[in-house]
Order: sequence, then structure tokens, then C-alpha cells
Amino acid sequence: MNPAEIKTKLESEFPGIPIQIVGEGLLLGPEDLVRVARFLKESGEFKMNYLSSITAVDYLEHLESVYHLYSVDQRTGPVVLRVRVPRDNPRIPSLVHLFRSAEFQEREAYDMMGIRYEGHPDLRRIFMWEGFEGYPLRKDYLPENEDVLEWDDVEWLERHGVTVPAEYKQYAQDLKAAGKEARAERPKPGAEAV
Amino acid sequence: MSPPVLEKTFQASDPVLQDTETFEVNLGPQHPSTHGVFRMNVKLEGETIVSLKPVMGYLHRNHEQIAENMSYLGSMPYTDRLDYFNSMSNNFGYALAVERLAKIDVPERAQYVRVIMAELTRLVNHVSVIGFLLNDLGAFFTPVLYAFREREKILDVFEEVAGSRMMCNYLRFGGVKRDLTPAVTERIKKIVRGFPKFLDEFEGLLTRNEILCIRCQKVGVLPYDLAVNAGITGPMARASGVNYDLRKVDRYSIYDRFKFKIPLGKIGDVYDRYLVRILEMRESLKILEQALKEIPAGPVMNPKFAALAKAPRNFKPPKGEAYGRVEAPKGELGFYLVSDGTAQPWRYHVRAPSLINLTVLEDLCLGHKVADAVIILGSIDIVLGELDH
Amino acid sequence: MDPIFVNSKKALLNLFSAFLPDWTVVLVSIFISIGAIMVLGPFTMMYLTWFERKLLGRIQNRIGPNRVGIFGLLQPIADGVKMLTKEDIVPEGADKAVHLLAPIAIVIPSLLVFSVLPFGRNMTAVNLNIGVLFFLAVSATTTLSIFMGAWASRNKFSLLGGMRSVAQLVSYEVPMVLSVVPVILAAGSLSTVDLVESQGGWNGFKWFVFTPWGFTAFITFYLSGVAECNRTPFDIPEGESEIVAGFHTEYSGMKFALWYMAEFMNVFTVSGLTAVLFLGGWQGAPGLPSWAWFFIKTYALVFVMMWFRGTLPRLRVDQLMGLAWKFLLPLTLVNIFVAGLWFFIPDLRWRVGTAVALLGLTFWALMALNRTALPEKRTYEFAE
Amino acid sequence: MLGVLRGMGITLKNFLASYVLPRRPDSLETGGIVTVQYPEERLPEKENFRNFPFLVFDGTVDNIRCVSCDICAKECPPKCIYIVRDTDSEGKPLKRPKVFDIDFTVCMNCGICEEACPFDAIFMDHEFEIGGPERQKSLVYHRDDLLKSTAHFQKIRPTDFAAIEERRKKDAEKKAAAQATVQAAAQPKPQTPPSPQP
Repeated sequence: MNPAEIKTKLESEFPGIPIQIVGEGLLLGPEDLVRVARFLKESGEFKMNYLSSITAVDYLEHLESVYHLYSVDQRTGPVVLRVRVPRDNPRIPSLVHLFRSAEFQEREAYDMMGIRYEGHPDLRRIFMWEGFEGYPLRKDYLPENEDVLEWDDVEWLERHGVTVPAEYKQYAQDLKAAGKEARAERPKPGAEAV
Repeated sequence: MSPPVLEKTFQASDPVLQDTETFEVNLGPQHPSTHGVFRMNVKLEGETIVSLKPVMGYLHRNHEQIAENMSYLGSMPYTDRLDYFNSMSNNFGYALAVERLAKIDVPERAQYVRVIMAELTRLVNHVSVIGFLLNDLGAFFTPVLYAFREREKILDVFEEVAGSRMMCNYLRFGGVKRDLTPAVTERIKKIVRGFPKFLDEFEGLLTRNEILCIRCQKVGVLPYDLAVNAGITGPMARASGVNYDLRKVDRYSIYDRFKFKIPLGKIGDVYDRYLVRILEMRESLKILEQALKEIPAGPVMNPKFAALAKAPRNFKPPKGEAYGRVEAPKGELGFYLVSDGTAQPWRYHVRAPSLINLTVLEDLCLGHKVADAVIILGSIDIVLGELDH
Repeated sequence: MDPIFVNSKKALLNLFSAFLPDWTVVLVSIFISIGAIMVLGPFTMMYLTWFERKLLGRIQNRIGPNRVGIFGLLQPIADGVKMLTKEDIVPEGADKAVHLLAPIAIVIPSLLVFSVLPFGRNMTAVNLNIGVLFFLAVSATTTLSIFMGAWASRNKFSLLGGMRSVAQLVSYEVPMVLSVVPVILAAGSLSTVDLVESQGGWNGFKWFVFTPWGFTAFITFYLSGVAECNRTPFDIPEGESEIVAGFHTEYSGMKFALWYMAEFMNVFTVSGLTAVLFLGGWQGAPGLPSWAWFFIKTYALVFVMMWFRGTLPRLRVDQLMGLAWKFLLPLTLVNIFVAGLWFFIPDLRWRVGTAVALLGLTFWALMALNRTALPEKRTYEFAE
Repeated sequence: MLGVLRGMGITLKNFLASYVLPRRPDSLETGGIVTVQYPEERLPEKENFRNFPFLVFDGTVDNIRCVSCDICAKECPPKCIYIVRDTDSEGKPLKRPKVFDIDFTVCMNCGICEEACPFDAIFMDHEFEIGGPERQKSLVYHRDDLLKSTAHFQKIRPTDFAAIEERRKKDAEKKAAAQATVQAAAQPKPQTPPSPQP
């Protein structure tokens, strides 16, 4: 089933719904996601009862969550759904209550990209530790510079009885005062979005 | 189909549990049967599990970001390290996704070689996982060493072909790295011929063993609806009766040419997961026999892309996205790639079967004993390299 | 050959009696016996570890230890040195005194029970008239030591292991004691020496294992014994895949070695007692000395225990309890009744027939009653 | 009961077979001991086995094939190769490396350097016993540690060696032919001394 057909079906089911075809997928608004997914899952025609993959992509001007839906009974698919949200306030309704398979994958996308899946029963970081700052797979993420002693490192070393030279300590304190952005300079990714 | 219940815990008012105190145990991260650094935060009533929270990420190495800063070929050896038991399947999935992205054809012989390697990998994975399951059950290393005895033979073939026993790094976009020599083909044929004998011995040791049966039957039952809804794939789903095998559904590569069947369990407990794996190995052997018989001569690399290996940085797939998935031994292994037209993928995502199959761990373990939690985890078949990518 | 040990002890005592007063000779005699046991116990343990590793290796298509000494025979000594020189770690929150006492306390009963084992003709250290009872009572105290160790470690895995261990040992004590009863009925004595002597003659066919009730009691006693030693398939207190190492999770160095010593000495003594009770002890064909027969039978039973370990997965805690209470206990009770009937019915054919019929019926009935716990047959579909 | 007994029969069979059957680790038959007594015994080396990379020289150590083009360093997935180009006394860059370091603690034996090298200068070795008493310095191999002769390469991987030599010969002939035509077309000039083997 090609995206255009699905689009017309969905439009006849939900009149006035904004749907765009992007690549192989259908671009939806975040508010329509749950009802479209429910329709795709429960309608006798689609029976898209298997949510294979959820992931998020950082396109610099917005974040996109991509869903790959398949049907186990009819062996059709995929239906690709996309939802775009702004980078500064990424909120997408969660699909956990429709598909359990979303549980860990939404946590993963939240952990890596910082998209908040609203309604997820247990939206915590899954791979990174609690208290980790930033979202590692966003293109503007600045990884920690391993060669520089940061304030946390200084504290750790002192707790373990290592005397840190004053200049390093001063530098670490300055870094802390300057904030996260000062830690490492990396060129912004020059590539364009798809 | 009603939405599955997420928070299925025992009520405090449950008469059985009154006047007792729950007891919290961390199984892991260093524990003999968590198959790596994985932690289960378990609450116990006596020995009965009332809550179980998986905690992961101890082996997280940001595989996806490494791949996004790497040429497409440069990620190939990293995929070996995802599920380090089945590097060939991982290579296969990744190669399939990139080939879909860049629209590369694969020559006939290479397709056969890929299928042979993928099925050998399936044998390797399934025998070892059954061995480990039995280790979790308390059999003192005998099944696992019998399994490893056979696995060695296959790993020797991988070494002969790909250069390395586990980190194969064998598939290339548009083919495979090296052709099979006649000696190796002969060796694989011998292994395939000898394998059923080993399987019979293995089954004689295990399948009708009463202790194994009573330990595994009716433990960790995964119902059909939950299996589909939670996106469970691979032998685990098929043990619950979900007839969904990508080799049949997607018919990727050349799987449509082979005659084989998909064994399906009815109950979906640990025993079904164990036996479905055994039966799947027997089906894999059928595929291998057919593939080895029909394998044609010819090149193993698409000549247009043969030069690519010499300069991976010049490989720039067109803008677009692709989702390639294969039936890895653990389940559906998917690679989602977004290309921006440069030599590095813009987005590289792994749909790891180990991770998603673990979603239902708590549902399976509730109400069972600690000893059962261990074998349920063993029967889910996780590899932490893939789970934590 | 047969009385070589007895004679050498006698010679030694004669030597001493030449210049020592009589009461010291008694003391010397006791010390010689104690010394023999003190050497035999740890030595048995050391070589049982070697034996087990070698045997499991062979079962698993491996060679087993073969680097230290010829056939790896010095491996236990190397292990001993390693264990002695290892750091002894005591957890911070542990009850240090009990943590130290527990492994010591477990070795004592394991050594004590050696004293009533008849190693050969006239080779019992103490011919106690309640030998069997002594054996069972003393070996039952290991429960306490195990729980001491588990509790003192202040580790949740240890605690789980300790609780499992108490439940298991207490449960299996019952069928173990009950399966000894028919043998005592037959021999009319509780002394291990009398038990062996009552099985003499007919070149082995008077061993109790060759009667229906004896055979049943042999199986139940041996299984309970395996469970008492915490061996596979009843090794849930250790359960290395579930609760790390159970009660000895927090032990290292020599204390850990003591736990192992106790376990292996228990393996030996339980096998020895099984041989004494059912396989005629040191009775055997005249070609070999009596103590050789005893060791052959004992090591055969030890072999079976290790063979179990190389083959079987372990049971779950509730299934283990189920086996003890729902299967072994009724079976042993019926077995006592059958043994009583056996001596009541004079005709051989009748008594064999009745015994076999009764035991078979009980077995079948117990299987039928426990059928929910038994495995079921599965069929599989093959989809295209 | 029967299942347990059957399982025990199988383990007993294996136990007895370990005494009866010969030890044959490399055989495809089942049964018998499969242990290889490692330091004394070894399995036959597979020709395609790859481990850590080494640099090839032709004939003498001065004649390194590597031209320090930096391709392998760029393609190396874990970035474990570090190359500095050699210069002559006047500071003119030469076609050979001055520093060629591989950090074997980082190297993951993938073999992509070998595939990427256009000059057949780096290959994967069979040597795997490189353990040392410390973790850092002894595992960073420098240029001179990495150099091995073509004879070594021929010894460990005869098939690949033959194929590569043939290709190199053909390439050289082609190059010579091309050079000859160029030279024939242009006026012959005084030859500069040939640089080390490309």
C-alpha cells in the first residue's frame, strides 16, 4: 500500500486532518498521532497491530519522531508515520497505551533526543544515568572533553585523597562558572536536512 | 483486544501477603545469570516476585553516535559488536539497509553466501542460548559445553572465511568480502550433515528431561496478544504462536527460494521458547542444505561497488531514508538510516530485538520465583551489547 | 591384606603398651583413630574436588585439571595453598564472630560422623550402639551452621540461600530418617557394625538393596542424602545461577574452603552410609579386602552424585519441597509398612509379590496425585 | 524418570568416549575430547585469520611500501593509526612515514586499513600473543615494530600474496607502458633518481 492511498483513506476517515507525504511516510501533527495510530491498529482494513520501530531524528530546525507500523495478521507494511515538533519544546503524545513496544523505544528516544512522550507511564532515561545533562544524539550536543579536568572530576579526586594543583582547580572552577557551552568548541554540523 | 495492563502488581490487601515485608534485591549488575552487566531491581515476598524493574545502560557506548560520525563502511565492524554472538546477522541487517538506501544490487552468489552465513549464525546463536538457559537452570556447564563444541566448528568456518571468529565484518555493500573456497563449502556441508546428530544428542539430554520440563513448563507464559502488542519478535514471539518470521514476511535477500517452515508454539512459556529454537535449528539446516546445493558460481561483489571498499569515504548514498530489517536469531533487527548525501549517515538507528523483547520481562516474571526470573531472562535471549547499544 | 590397618594399629599399641601404663594405651588408641579420621577427612575432600573436576571434565569432553603434577594430582594442594594465601574478606555489616564461627562449626559434624562409619572389618572408630542415629542427628546440625553463615553475612543472597537451605534440609531429614527404619527393622540394631554384619553371606545377595523395600529405601535415602549434601539437582541453597552462591556468597579464602570441605566430606559420608545401609558396607566377594569393598561402593555412589551434577539442572524451591513432602514422605511411610509385611509373610513368593504390588501401587498413586506437577507433552505447528 | 535416565546415559556415553576415542580438537566428528592444550599445541592457522596490522617492506627495511598517504588513518573506525610524513633534510616531504603508530589497545582488528590501502602496504598479521605486563606503552606499536618483510606476508598468507603480487606486477607493467608512451611522446629528459617504491 503506498503512502498516497493511505493518505486518502485517512483523510476520508478524519476529515480535515492535515497530512503530508514526506518520503515514504506520512507527516502528521502531534495532536493527530494517537487517533491515527489507533485507527490504523483497530480498523479491519489496516490492522497495523505491530509497532516495529520508534526513533527520533534531529533535523536541526525540528525534531522528528518516526514510527514504523506493520501488520502481523496481514503481513503488510510498513506504514511510516512522522511527527515533527520544535526543538525547544518537543512534546509528542505517547503510544504506550496502544503499543507496549513503544515503552522502551520512547524512553530511548527521550534519552537520546529529549522528546517528551506525554502519557508515558515511566519516562526516565534508559541508557544514560540519572542526572545526565543533555541529549547525546542531538546534533548540537557537545560531548565532554576528556582531556580537561572539570569541577566534578576535581571533587572526585579530592574525595579520594588526590591533591589537585591549584591552576587546574582554578580552571575547573572557571569552566563551571562559564557554563556548559564553554567546555568544548565544535563546529556546527554543516549538513542540511533531508 | 483490550490494552494490556502495565502496572500489574500484587495488592497489599492480598491475604497471602499480609503481615510480611517485601524484600528488595538487585539481581545484577554483577550476577552470574544476567548475561552481562544488566540489573533487575526485584521486590520479593519470600521468594515470589512482586515487582521487577530492568535497569540497563551499563554497556551503553552510544553506538548510534559513533556511526553518525563514521563512514558507512566504518560502521560495519561496529555492528559486529552489537550482538556479538551473531555478527553475520548484524552485518546482514546493516548491509541490507544501506543497499536499500543506495539501491545496490547484490550478485547471486553473494546472496547465497549471505544466507548460508546468516543461517550458520542462527545455529550458533540458538545452540549457545540453549546452553546458557540450561546453565541458568543449574545444569553444571554440560549442555553449554556440548553446545560450544558444535559452535566451535562453525566459528572455525567463520574464521576461515571472514578472518575472525566472532567479529566477522564480512558483508560489504553489494556483496561479501571474500568468496567461499571449495574447501570451505565442503566443510560447511560436512557440518550441516553432522549437525542433526548433535541435535538429537542434545535433545536426548534435554527435551524429555523431567526436571527441565517441570522447571520450564507454565513458567513465564507470554500470551499471543501481548506478544504482538509489545512488538516481541523472533523465536520468543513464535513460541507464543505469532506466525511472523521476516524470512517469510519480507522475503528479503533470496529466502523466497527455499522451502522451510516456521515452528510455532502454543503456550508461550519457557519450554516452548526452548523447543521452538531447537525446531528452528532443524529448519535452518534445511535452508542450508538447499543453499549449499544450489549455490551458483560467479562474483561475490557487485563490480560497480567493488572499488568502494578501497575508498569508503567516497561512498555517498543519495539523500533519503531506509529501514532495513532482517530476522536475526534474536528477533527483528532493524536499521533505520537517514542519509543527507554525505559520506556519513545523518541518522543511524538500531532497532535492537534484545531491547524490545525485554519490554515484557516484568509481566512474565510477576508471581514467579527468583529462580524463574533467571530462566525467563535466559529464555528471552538478550545480549547486552545489543541491548545497550 | 584385609586386616592390614587393624593389625598395624594393634602393632602400634603393642609397642606402646610395652613401656606405657594401660590407661595411656587407651588414650593412644583413641588418638590413633582420631588421627586417622583427621587425615582421611580433609584428604578425601581434597581428592574429591580433583575427582569431581576430572569427571565433569570428561563428561563435558574436556580433560580436566592436568597441569599440576601427573594427571593434575597435585591440583588440590595447589588449590589449598591458593585458598590459604587469599585475602579473607569480611563484609562491613557482617556479624563478625558468627561469620567466623559458621564455617568452623560446619566442619565439626562432618568430621564427627566419620567416627561411626565402618570402613572395613573391625575398622570402625567408635562402635556406637546407636551409630545410625548418631550419624543422622549429627549431620542434621549442619543446617544450623549454614544458617549461621547465611545470617551473619548480611547479604540478601546469603539470606535467601540460608532460608532455602533450612527449608530443604529440614524437609529432607524426614524421608531420610524414615527410609532408614526398614533397614533397622531388618537388622534389629542401630549400630552400623551390626547393620553391615547382618547383610553378610550369599555373596552379596543378602544386601538390603535386593529386596523391594530395600531398593525403595535405597533410592529415597540416596536422593534425600543428595539433598542433604546440597548437591545437584537439589543444590538450591547455593544456586549459583540464581542467588550467586547462596549462603557462602560472602566467604573467601580458607573460610570458603571450609564450606567446600564440609560439603565434600558430607558427600563422602552420605555415600558411605548408603553403602553401609543398603549395599552391605564392607561385605563383598572374598578376593578383595573388606575396606576396599567399602571404598569401591562408596566411590561408586560418589561417582553417581557427580554424574548427577554433570547432567541435571536443578529443581525450583517449591518443586523441591513438593518432592520431599508429597512424594518421598508417603513413599517411605508405605515402605515401612511393606517392610513390616515382609517379615510377617513367611512365603517368599507371596512376600515379594505383595511388596512389589504395594510399592508399585503407591508409586502409581503418587504419580497420579502429583500429575499437575509432572511434565506435559507438547505439539508444535509448522506454519509456512 | 525416563528422560532423566536418558540424559544420564548420554553424559555417560560422552564420559566413556573421552577415554575410548582419540583426542581430536580439529575434527568435525562428535565425541572424544576437544581440548587443545594451548601453549604446547595449536590449531592450524587459518590463512585468512586477521589480527593486528603490520607494515610491509620490500627487501630491506628502508624500502617501505607505505607512502604515508593517511588513508588508513582516516578510514580506521576506532582511529588508532597515527602517521607523520617523513621529510628530507631540506624539509621536503618524502613518500614514507616518519612516525607510524598503531595503538593496539584501541585497534579492533577489523581489517579496514588493509582494504583501504591503495599501495598494499598494510596487512593483517597472524600474531596474537602480544600481551605485556602493562596496559599502555607496550601496546602502542611504532613504525619499526610494525615493519615486516614481504616474505613474512608470503609465509602467512600465500594465496593473498600471490594475487596481490600478480596485480602489482600488472599495474607496474601498465605503468611502465604508460610511462614509456609518455616518454616516447615527450622528449627524453634526464631522469630523476626513483623515489622509494610507491
